[in-house]
Amino acid sequence: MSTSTAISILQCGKTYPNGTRALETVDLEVVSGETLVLLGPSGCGKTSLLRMIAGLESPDAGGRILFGSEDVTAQPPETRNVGMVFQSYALFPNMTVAQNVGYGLRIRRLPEERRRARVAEMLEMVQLSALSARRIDQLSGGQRQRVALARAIAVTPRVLLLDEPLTALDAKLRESLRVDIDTLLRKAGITAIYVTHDQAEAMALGDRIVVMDHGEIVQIGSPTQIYHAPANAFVADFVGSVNRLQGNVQDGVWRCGNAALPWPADAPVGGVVMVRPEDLRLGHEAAGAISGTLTARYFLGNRTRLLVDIGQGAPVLVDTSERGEFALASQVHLRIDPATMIVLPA
Amino acid sequence: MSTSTAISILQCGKTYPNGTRALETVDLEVVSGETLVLLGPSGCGKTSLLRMIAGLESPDAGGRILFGSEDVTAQPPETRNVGMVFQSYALFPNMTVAQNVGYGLRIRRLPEERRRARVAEMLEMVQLSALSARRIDQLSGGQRQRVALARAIAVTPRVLLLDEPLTALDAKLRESLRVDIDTLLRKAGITAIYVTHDQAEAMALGDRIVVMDHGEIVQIGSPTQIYHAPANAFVADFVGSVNRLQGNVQDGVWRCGNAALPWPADAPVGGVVMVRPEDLRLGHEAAGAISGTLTARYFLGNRTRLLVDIGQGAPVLVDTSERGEFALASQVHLRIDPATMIVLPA
Amino acid sequence: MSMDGRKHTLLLGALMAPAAAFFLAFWLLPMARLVGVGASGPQGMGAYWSVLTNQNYLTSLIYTFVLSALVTLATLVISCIAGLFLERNRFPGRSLLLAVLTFPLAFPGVVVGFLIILLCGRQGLIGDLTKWLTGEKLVLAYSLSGLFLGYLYFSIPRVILTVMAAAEKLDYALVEAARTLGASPLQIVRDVTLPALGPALVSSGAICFATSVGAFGTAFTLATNITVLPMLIYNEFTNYANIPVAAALSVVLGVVTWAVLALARSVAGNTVTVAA
Amino acid sequence: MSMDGRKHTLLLGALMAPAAAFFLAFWLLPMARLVGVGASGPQGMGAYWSVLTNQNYLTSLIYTFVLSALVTLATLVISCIAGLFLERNRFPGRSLLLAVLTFPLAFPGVVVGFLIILLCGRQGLIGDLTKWLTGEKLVLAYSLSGLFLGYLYFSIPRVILTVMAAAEKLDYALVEAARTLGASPLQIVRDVTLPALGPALVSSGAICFATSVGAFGTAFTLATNITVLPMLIYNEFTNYANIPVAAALSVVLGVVTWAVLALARSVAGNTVTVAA
Repeated sequence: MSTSTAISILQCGKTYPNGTRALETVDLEVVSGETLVLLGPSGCGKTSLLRMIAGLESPDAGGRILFGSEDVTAQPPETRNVGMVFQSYALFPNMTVAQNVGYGLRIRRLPEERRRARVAEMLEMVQLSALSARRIDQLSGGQRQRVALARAIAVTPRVLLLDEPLTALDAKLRESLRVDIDTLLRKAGITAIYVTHDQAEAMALGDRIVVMDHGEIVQIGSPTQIYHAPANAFVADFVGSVNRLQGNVQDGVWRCGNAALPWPADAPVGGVVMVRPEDLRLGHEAAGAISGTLTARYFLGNRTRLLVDIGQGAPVLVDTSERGEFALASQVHLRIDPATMIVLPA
Repeated sequence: MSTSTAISILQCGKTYPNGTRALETVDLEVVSGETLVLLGPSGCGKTSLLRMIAGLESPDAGGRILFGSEDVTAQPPETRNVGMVFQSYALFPNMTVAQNVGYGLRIRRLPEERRRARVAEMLEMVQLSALSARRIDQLSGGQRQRVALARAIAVTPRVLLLDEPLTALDAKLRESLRVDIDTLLRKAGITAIYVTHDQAEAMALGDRIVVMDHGEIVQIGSPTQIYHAPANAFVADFVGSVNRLQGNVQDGVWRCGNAALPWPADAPVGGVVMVRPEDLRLGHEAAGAISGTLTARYFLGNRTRLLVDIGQGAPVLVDTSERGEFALASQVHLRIDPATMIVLPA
Repeated sequence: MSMDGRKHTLLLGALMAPAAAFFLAFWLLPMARLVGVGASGPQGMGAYWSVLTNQNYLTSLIYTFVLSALVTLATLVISCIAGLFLERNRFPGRSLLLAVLTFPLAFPGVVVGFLIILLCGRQGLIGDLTKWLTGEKLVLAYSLSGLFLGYLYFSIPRVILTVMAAAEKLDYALVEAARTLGASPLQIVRDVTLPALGPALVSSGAICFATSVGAFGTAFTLATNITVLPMLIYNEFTNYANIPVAAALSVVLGVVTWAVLALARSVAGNTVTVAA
Repeated sequence: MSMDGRKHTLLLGALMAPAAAFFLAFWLLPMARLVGVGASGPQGMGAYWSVLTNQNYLTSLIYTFVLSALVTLATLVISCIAGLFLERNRFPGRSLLLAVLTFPLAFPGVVVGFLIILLCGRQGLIGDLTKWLTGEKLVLAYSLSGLFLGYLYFSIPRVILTVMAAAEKLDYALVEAARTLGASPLQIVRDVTLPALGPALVSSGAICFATSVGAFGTAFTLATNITVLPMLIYNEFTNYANIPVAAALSVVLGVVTWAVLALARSVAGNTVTVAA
């Protein structure tokens, strides 16, 4: 349907007039047709990077942005032909749903009839055909979000840019729209760059995830790479919960409590061992396990989160899907599958 | 510390002047010292019920509200001695943090010195001692939430009422404040009624949960009862995801695909079988399992959600913590532990 | 509001009711009497009729309303450009410029008239300048142009501030969205900025019109050769003691102004008369 | 705003710069000249001095400012009670009552003076009423009381509307929070309502003061035995051609009014002069 474009970001940094460094100098290649997620806490530079691609901000001198082989660095947003979805939706309150969706086509002086057809097609795509004559303030949050998406896609942009499009919605709606957006992007085959601070959103949507922190790119990888093999402690913490376990390495064996696991050959000397809460299994005997006392439990429906004190300061978090009583103050024995151990440089 | 009070709601309903029925006539007993959560979608009557207990709304004629053995139905909120935490926090913008927390004590003409001590104690409890002289607009959302909590508890209320206190905060903060509130309520031993539409919050915080829908109480029970033994399909759907499976019952055996499970003796005739996504296990062979085709997968970090088409219309949701490739269009075999089967009247 | 709260304030209202009724009577009585007086002359209701048929009165009515409409239009155009520019840009001296622009707000109409005489009266600055340039002295102060300038002088600051307040509330993401969709700066002004400023422009325009129609001090000080409506009312009342006509003229003025304000309020919402 | 956006509007600014400079010159020149004229009489700077020492001038200054301050105070109290009541309660006839209360907004000062004469002048309603009741005719119109009533007449509607707009924005949860903490209705007014209305009251009070100080039409129509400042300026200028003193008085009036508006703005934020 739409012609998707690869994007190259070359040596782009961003310093504001007051001296704030929003983005260190970075390089990034976006593959044609993929959904790339920029993930990080607020202030990490992800939005600056997105706005640079839109042309709403310009990179510091020396930075270049290519759409395919065309250098667009000097082009204003008006001529870049990007579609952008804003966190606040930024729908025009003085126009109807159909007028919003057709605005980019009107600016492009598309003949009335073709415009009408394209708007109808877009509204059908986001399942809002029935609401085309509505005013924006008559729509729910989720409907506004879909109108914003339709408006951005209607002009067949070279790249679709999404700036935290789901942040303003509540949890249940966010989850269902996440699936809708994913389906839509895959059907359209459009290159999309998606900014979010929500790791669940990033993992559900991204072909690749770019984790950012303090204006720098920390790791680029598939969702499973990011989650199971984080590049550093920041990434491990940011994408899900993680336990730091203190142990001793001797003769290629890592020991913590009664547990003894083979130390990976490629692990850094003095490396820190981390295990995710769902990778700790409850066992029945102390032999070969890390033992501790259950200090708190939270039933979360599909799992129960246990807090276990193993005498290492912060309690160890354990997620289990077992149904049990989990009596407080009882002894608990934790086993680790060696394959789930994450070892990071100290 | 505080004297906790039992609360009885007797035959209370609420009809607005325009005829809207916000709450059907209900009875409810709140045990002294427990945390009771009112859970339901917006418009289910949970907030009306809470505001009635606060005295901000009065029940229809015939309804009575008792605090312990004292009938407070006719008392205005000023004299009920309840603590209330509002969704918008409702902090006084013209007062500092300390003045907000001490407001109820000033109204009660507590001597300056005792007031100061109590405010200091409250601020320490919510870990905001350092910010006591701050203006409200200098606080983050999470800090405001804690000030609102301290202000409500400062007057040693007979019951603490919380109206969606975490809804305005983002996901990560919500999770950590949930734990803080839980700790606080347990330490204070105070009777608390907590209104929310978020099932995760309800399960993490509630000693008991009251599920409401369309102005009626649908089920009252512990978090595990609500989740594992929902009273009806609405509750099953509202607290977590659930699959409806179509099968046949013959000779006390329920069959669906190649799976055959014993039909519970107490199950209603023509009952609907439901299974939660995390209770479907992936198997390797078709014998004894429900087979289908994998149509989509979403990696969510601690689990992967699979959509499996078993030829029954809507795809079956499966949550697995296994790490695997999960190739799309591959054959998948699902097994059900009979203990996890939920059978509800059709 | 809760039922208890409503009960409470209604009680308060009941206690205040006698005071309120008394107050309201004195509020309404003079206005009712004004309408009555207009019909009490030798011609009866004829005073109202004469206001619309007598050449002098009609001319004054038309001059006043047309002049006020033109002032409103000019004020809106100038203030919109200046207000948008001032809101969008931060530069050294901006606060000073703003203070200077809004200084006329502190002057009553009499002083504004005085200022106009200093600017373009017989000994005015423009007179001196034009005499030096062309040999002819240009004297605008006592004509329609002088009044026009005077009205601009006190209208522009208010409207600039209103435009700035409205522009500050404009969601800048709307402008960015329009840009990414390909809109040019002029298209953005047409499709985003002006619609967003609409209510503020309608309401401040209505107030500008009402103020201009009612301006007395400026016109009186300038002693212009055009008799605007408030001057006419004053003259009929004080100099000719023609009270029925003065009342009829007042009623016409009041009705027209009220209609403009009400119309603006129905278009732009409740803020209109607040800012009046 | 993005860099590109800023670049764009700055360019627009540069193109407009000559027009803006020209405009600004004509904006500033008369005001500068006004200050100059005040010091140009036979006494030089003495005109300013005489304004503060001459018994007549000083009396007028004090009367004007004290009267305006009293009007402001009375307006705030009445409007606050009425505005809060009207915002909190919905009852049949409420819209009509609101329309009636705000009707004086459509009248210029001259007509308000006229209304006051109809109410409490020699042939006024109050005169008739008091004569019937006590045998003595009470005539307030031409005294300080008449002016006071006239100023109230046009101040109250504006402030009521401002109070209502502010009260509408008050988060009602604040009132409910105070109630659950045990606060009585009066304590809620003191601790929640008044602080929330504060900025609106300060700003509309300042505007009320400025309008009262500058009111000319009402005072002139009433031809009161007290000469308020704008009348004094008019008389000095037109009748005695005492131009330096008229200028000096204008400057004093402008500076005081400007200071009050600026003070209110610094307390209540930028809305003050917008609503002026």
